[in-house]
Amino acid sequence: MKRILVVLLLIVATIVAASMTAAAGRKKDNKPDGGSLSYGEYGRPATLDPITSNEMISLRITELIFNGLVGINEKQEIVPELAERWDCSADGRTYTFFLRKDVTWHPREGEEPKPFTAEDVVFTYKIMMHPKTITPLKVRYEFISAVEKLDDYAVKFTLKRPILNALAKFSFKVIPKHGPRNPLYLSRDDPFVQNPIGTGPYILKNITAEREIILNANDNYFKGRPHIDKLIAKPFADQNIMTQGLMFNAIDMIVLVNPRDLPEIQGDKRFILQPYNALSYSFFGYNVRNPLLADKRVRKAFTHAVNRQEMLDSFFNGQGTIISGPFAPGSWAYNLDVQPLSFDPEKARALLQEAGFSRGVDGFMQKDGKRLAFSLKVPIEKESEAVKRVVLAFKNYLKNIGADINVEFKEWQSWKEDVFFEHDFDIIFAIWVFDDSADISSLFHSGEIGAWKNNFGGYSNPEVDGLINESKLTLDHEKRRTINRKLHVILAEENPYTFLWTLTNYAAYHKKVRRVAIHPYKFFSYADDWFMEEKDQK
Amino acid sequence: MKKYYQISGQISEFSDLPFWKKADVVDLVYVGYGLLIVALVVVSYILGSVNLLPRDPQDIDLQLIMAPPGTAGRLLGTDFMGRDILSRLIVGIQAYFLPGLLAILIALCFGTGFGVLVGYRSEKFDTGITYFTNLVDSFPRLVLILLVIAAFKPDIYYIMLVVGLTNVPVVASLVKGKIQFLKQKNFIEADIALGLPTRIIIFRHILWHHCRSLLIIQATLGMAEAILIETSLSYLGFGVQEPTPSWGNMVQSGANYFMQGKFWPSTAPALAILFTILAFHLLGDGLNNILEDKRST
Amino acid sequence: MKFSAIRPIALVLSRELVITVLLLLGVSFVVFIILFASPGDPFSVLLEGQLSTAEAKAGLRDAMGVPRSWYVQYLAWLAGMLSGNFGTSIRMGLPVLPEVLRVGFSTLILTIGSLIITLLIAVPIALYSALRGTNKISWPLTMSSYVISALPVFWLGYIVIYFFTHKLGLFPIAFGFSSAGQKYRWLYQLLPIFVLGVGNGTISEVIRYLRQEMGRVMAEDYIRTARAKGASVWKHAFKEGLLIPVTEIIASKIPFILGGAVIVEQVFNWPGMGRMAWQAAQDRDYPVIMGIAILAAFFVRMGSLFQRVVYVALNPRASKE
Amino acid sequence: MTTAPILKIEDLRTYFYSRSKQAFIRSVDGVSLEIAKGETLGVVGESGSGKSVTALSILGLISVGPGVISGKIGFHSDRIQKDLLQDLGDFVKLTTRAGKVMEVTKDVVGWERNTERVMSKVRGKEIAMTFQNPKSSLNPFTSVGKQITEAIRLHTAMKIEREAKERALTWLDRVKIDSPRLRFDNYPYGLSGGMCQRAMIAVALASEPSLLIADEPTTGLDATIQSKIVDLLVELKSELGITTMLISHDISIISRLSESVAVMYGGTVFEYGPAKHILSAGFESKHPYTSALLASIPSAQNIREKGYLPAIEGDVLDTINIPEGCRFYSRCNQVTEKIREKCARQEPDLRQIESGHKVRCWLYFD
Repeated sequence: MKRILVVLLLIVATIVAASMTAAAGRKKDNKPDGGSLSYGEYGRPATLDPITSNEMISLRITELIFNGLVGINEKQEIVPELAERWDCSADGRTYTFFLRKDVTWHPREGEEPKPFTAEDVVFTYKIMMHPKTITPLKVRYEFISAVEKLDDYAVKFTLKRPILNALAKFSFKVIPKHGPRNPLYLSRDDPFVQNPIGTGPYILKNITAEREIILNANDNYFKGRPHIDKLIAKPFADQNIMTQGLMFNAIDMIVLVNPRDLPEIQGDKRFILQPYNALSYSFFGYNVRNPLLADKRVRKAFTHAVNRQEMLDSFFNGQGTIISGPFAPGSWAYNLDVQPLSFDPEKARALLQEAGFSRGVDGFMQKDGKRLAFSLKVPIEKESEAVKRVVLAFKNYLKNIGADINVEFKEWQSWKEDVFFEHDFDIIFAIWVFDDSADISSLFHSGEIGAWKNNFGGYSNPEVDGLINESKLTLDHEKRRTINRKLHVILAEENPYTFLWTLTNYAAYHKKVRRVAIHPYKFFSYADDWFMEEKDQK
Repeated sequence: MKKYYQISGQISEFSDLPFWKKADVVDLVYVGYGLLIVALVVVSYILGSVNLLPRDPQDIDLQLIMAPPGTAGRLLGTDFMGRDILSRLIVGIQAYFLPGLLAILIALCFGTGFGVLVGYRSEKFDTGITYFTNLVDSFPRLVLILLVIAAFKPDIYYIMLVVGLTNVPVVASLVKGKIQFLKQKNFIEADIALGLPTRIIIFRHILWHHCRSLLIIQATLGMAEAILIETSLSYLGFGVQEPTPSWGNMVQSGANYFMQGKFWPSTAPALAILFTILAFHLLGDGLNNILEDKRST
Repeated sequence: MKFSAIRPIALVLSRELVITVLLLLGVSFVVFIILFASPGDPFSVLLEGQLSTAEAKAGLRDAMGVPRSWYVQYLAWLAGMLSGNFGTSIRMGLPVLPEVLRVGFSTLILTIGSLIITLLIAVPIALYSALRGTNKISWPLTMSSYVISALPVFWLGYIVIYFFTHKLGLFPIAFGFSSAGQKYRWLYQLLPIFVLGVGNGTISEVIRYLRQEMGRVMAEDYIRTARAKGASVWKHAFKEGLLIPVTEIIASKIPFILGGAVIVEQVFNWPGMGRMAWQAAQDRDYPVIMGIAILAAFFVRMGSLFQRVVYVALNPRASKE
Repeated sequence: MTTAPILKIEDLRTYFYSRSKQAFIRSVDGVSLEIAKGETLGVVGESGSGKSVTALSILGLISVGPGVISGKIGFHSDRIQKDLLQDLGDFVKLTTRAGKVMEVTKDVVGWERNTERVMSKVRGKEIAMTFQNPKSSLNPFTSVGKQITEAIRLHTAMKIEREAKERALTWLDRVKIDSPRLRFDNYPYGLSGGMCQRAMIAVALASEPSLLIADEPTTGLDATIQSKIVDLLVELKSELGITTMLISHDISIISRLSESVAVMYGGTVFEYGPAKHILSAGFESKHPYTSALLASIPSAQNIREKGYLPAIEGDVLDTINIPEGCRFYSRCNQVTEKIREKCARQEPDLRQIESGHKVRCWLYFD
């Protein structure tokens, strides 16, 4: 399922400044090394470097090859990575990172491994912000005003203005100065993007003619050599076939199992299904430019009309949670006091009548001659069963309350033009993906209305605007939290979207792979701790 | 063992048997089968349009998703939305009916047109048309269609437009070949010598007498190809779009469950496709043999 | 072969090559027009995941040195291509030519392979029923070949895979090429070829055509002469009755089969042109699409070139026409 | 000069079947002929009288059913003596009504196989044949020379390419094709009709057969070429003394070449005998049809006597409806009251009216 990816602030609850350095070499956990793990991906990554890449598959690979200054552990805490410690000025405008001295870059064949230094950090930042570099990251780092190298192993970042949890943002992946051919900016025709070197646990060996990406363990990884010798990413063009691949030992792991295949894999003792939070939510977004949809009662009626639990159960084996607001549940910003609107067709009809609609001759609601009919635009994809199911069910639910939905499938690009540029649609079904969301300013702030902006529905509400601005300014975590809870309440009532659910993603892997921990969307963050018993390594 | 017999001693000059008597049984069977299927198609088309169906093909039932055949009165079971496959199968033909005809029409009209121009008045039009046909020929069908769909919208009519166009060269070259053959045998010269008006020569003699069977075959093939192409596109997600049922997107959505051993949702439409295409092929063969008086020894 | 035979062939070759060049130009132009007419552009793909404002795109264009007006863009591309530079993929950043050649090669294997399969199935049936007419051997054969060629190709693929995995427990047949180091690798590579060869929906046509041609030739006077002088009918009918029609089929079916390859490559995970084209068409990655279109067209032209040459080589009259 | 006949056809029937009329086309309906060694038999008759079909039947080249259904074709060369239609009976069942074949059941495939077996030693090697419209009868895809060489290598002792080629060249030379070495590599499309005819004759003779069947060797060629071809045939005849069955509708050619003549009409032989008897205008006793035929030849004598060219009235007999009586009855202008009954009712058979001269007509016997 294609996702609209909005990369937003990464905010975490607690910060652990304690540095825990492990010497390079073997890990101390006396787990066996060896074995190789091949995992299936649906599709091919475009680029393999952390800067130009902008889709999930590359993201996962870069996670294996590169490191950031800081990292996030399984408990969502910030932990040292390339930087062993740091300090932050009192006014919160300068951050100084003291780098590890035992980190080396992956060697290019025939070369000696080069040491990782402050140079590289500065270089990475510069190249990332260069106007000619095309990267989704740029917007995230505009808050930084300057970076300077203090000495070989210390860098100082100066911020334009103090912002909350800036530290988390320094988890961006660092690339070597001697990496890209062009030292000024990084474009996709630079060989580096297809053949990158980093500091991470795995070294990109090669990409085969079949476009399998082969990664070898990095023997002098500074956190200790990863246990599994070899990772192979196999691209698939057909998800059914990919699942067969798992079932018949062509691959050992699928990073994202198609809900339809869950039962089959569940039934098989050889495999483990591991859930992980998708950090995304699905929704129906309304175009309030349409006078009929401008009426919040209509939107609310629609939300009442859809039986989200039924859909969740019958399409996704109930693997997910229904949401009531724009935040990922489980994130600190999510307001658990707000209950999702109930499934209640009666109430829905009542709301419509209240809004002045009455049943017309054709059985559909109408108000002074205007039928309650909308176009629901959906992008076409090859593997789109889930999408089809949801929109078809939606159409069905709304038929019951007398709204006529005309489902219109459009090719991906023209869909994007219609939605984000022409704004020529009434309703869309889409999914927002966050790295971990809380900032919804770009989604509902009236300032974000316009061509190629995220508030495609044109929703504007002074109260919401006010709250968003307020939360932007504040530095106090608690205050922001309360603001967000307020926002949640309002939006749940206003229904600019019909919030559906966030799904639980499942990774499926052969049970020979042990101690698998998965990061929500970077996935491989902890892959260096995975291992296989000798007997399974074959 | 072949049997030849003559009933009466005297045979009158004009006692010509109607074609169904003189045609070979096999051909009659072919044509019969073909017509039967075509009739079925037409019937289901009518049934669909006056919607006289076992069930509403759009009627979703989330409690009956992927129900096996026979469950709760669903003769062929239900699909991934719990919709009745039989009804969708019946309505599904509509997806091809007119679009397919469009494709055929385009192919035949332009094809014969160009063919006649090149074959009959070659010196003038040859290069131009040959270039065009070669150009069209040079595209792999599916890739071209993908491009067009991406450019405009995934509408069956666009697809069939392309299919029709891509078949123009085939028909053209066939007609051209036929005409050149006739020229070799000096038929056309004879006609001209007889002072027949050109339109008679072209339409009656060339097209009707010598090209009809070939055109019929092309027409039937065109329909068959239309169905197969749409099916392939459905697999890529670009075929006829939900909720409109087409055999193609039914096979596709059903095939998702094929590997899990749930065959029916894809098998039913696949068989429908199979029998229909077979019908068109055989219809073509049979008619060809009968019209051309092949086999008759 | 005698000089007298070589000269006409040389003539045809040169002529066809000129035509090919013209056609490739035409193809590239048409493709480009279609691409230009289509909404969205490659840059919005690059800008996925960020606010891809119109300005940002414009900036991108300039950054990547892509001219604004379409014809300048086309001419630039053309100039590049003529100097052997097909540009670099906008999405992957890889140079197009090697990429396209790589996938082109694997697709070529698939295409030629399946053509051979098709012929292996069709030719004997056609010849047999051409000589013996419809009888209890030729009829079932013809029917069954009609039946399989009427199946949707991807569904056929699924059946084959299902059969080989669940029933025979041979996996991963679904990997075409990427079954490196697997047991039965050749089998994994043979299957997609087989499936495409059977399921490309052309067998029935091939049979019909060959049968008609053979039948026609068998009725020719010179075949009667051959029989009268006790020479082998085959020897005399071979050229016109089999060789020429077969080459014609090869030439005319390549576009079809290339099309079918798009599907089979997806099902069998075959790293070929079809898949790349499909992806590129969605990304509007025009250098790639152009490259593929050109290459595909080139294959097609080579097919017909081959046919022409064979025809001329066999048929002295042709060179005079 | 009458020795054992090299070819003896007895009561040959070759039928075709019209699906649309559901009736038999009795193209050859009881033909009996003999060809003596060394002589040339001229078979004459209007088109559709079954001349060519007879020839094709001899070589077993009838491929559409039912084809040959009864008869004997005894072939006696120095090398082979056999019935070319041996065990035809095993493959064919005939049902007759009033002496008319009304139903044929034939194992076509089996018979074809049988023929191939029987004829394998005969075709080309023993009996060679040239066809009408030579242009299309030569393989357009191989050079003339090759086609001759092939025949030589198939049927003569010369198996080596080079020798055979030399021989082929001499043959080309013999059939009066100028500059053989150049022509050798020519393809039929490059040659004129006459050339092709010569080439084909070369192909036929190259295999040194004991019987040559020349089917309408001159039709479709313009007059001058015709005479040239005839000259060639005459010359070859004197050189090789090869037995020939010459089929033509052109009496002048027949009269120039043949010792004996068979006049065919409506699928049967009407008159058979020495050429000098039958074809000399002065000679009295002969079949009305023959005389009519002769009368219709544009010759000075005819014009002088009659002052006009009498044509034969009526149409050529359609071989679907064979009348009970004499096939020529409807067109005959010599029917006398005495025999009219017979002519209408009963078909006469081919009777000897004097040594070596047979006629099928009631006029000459009662």
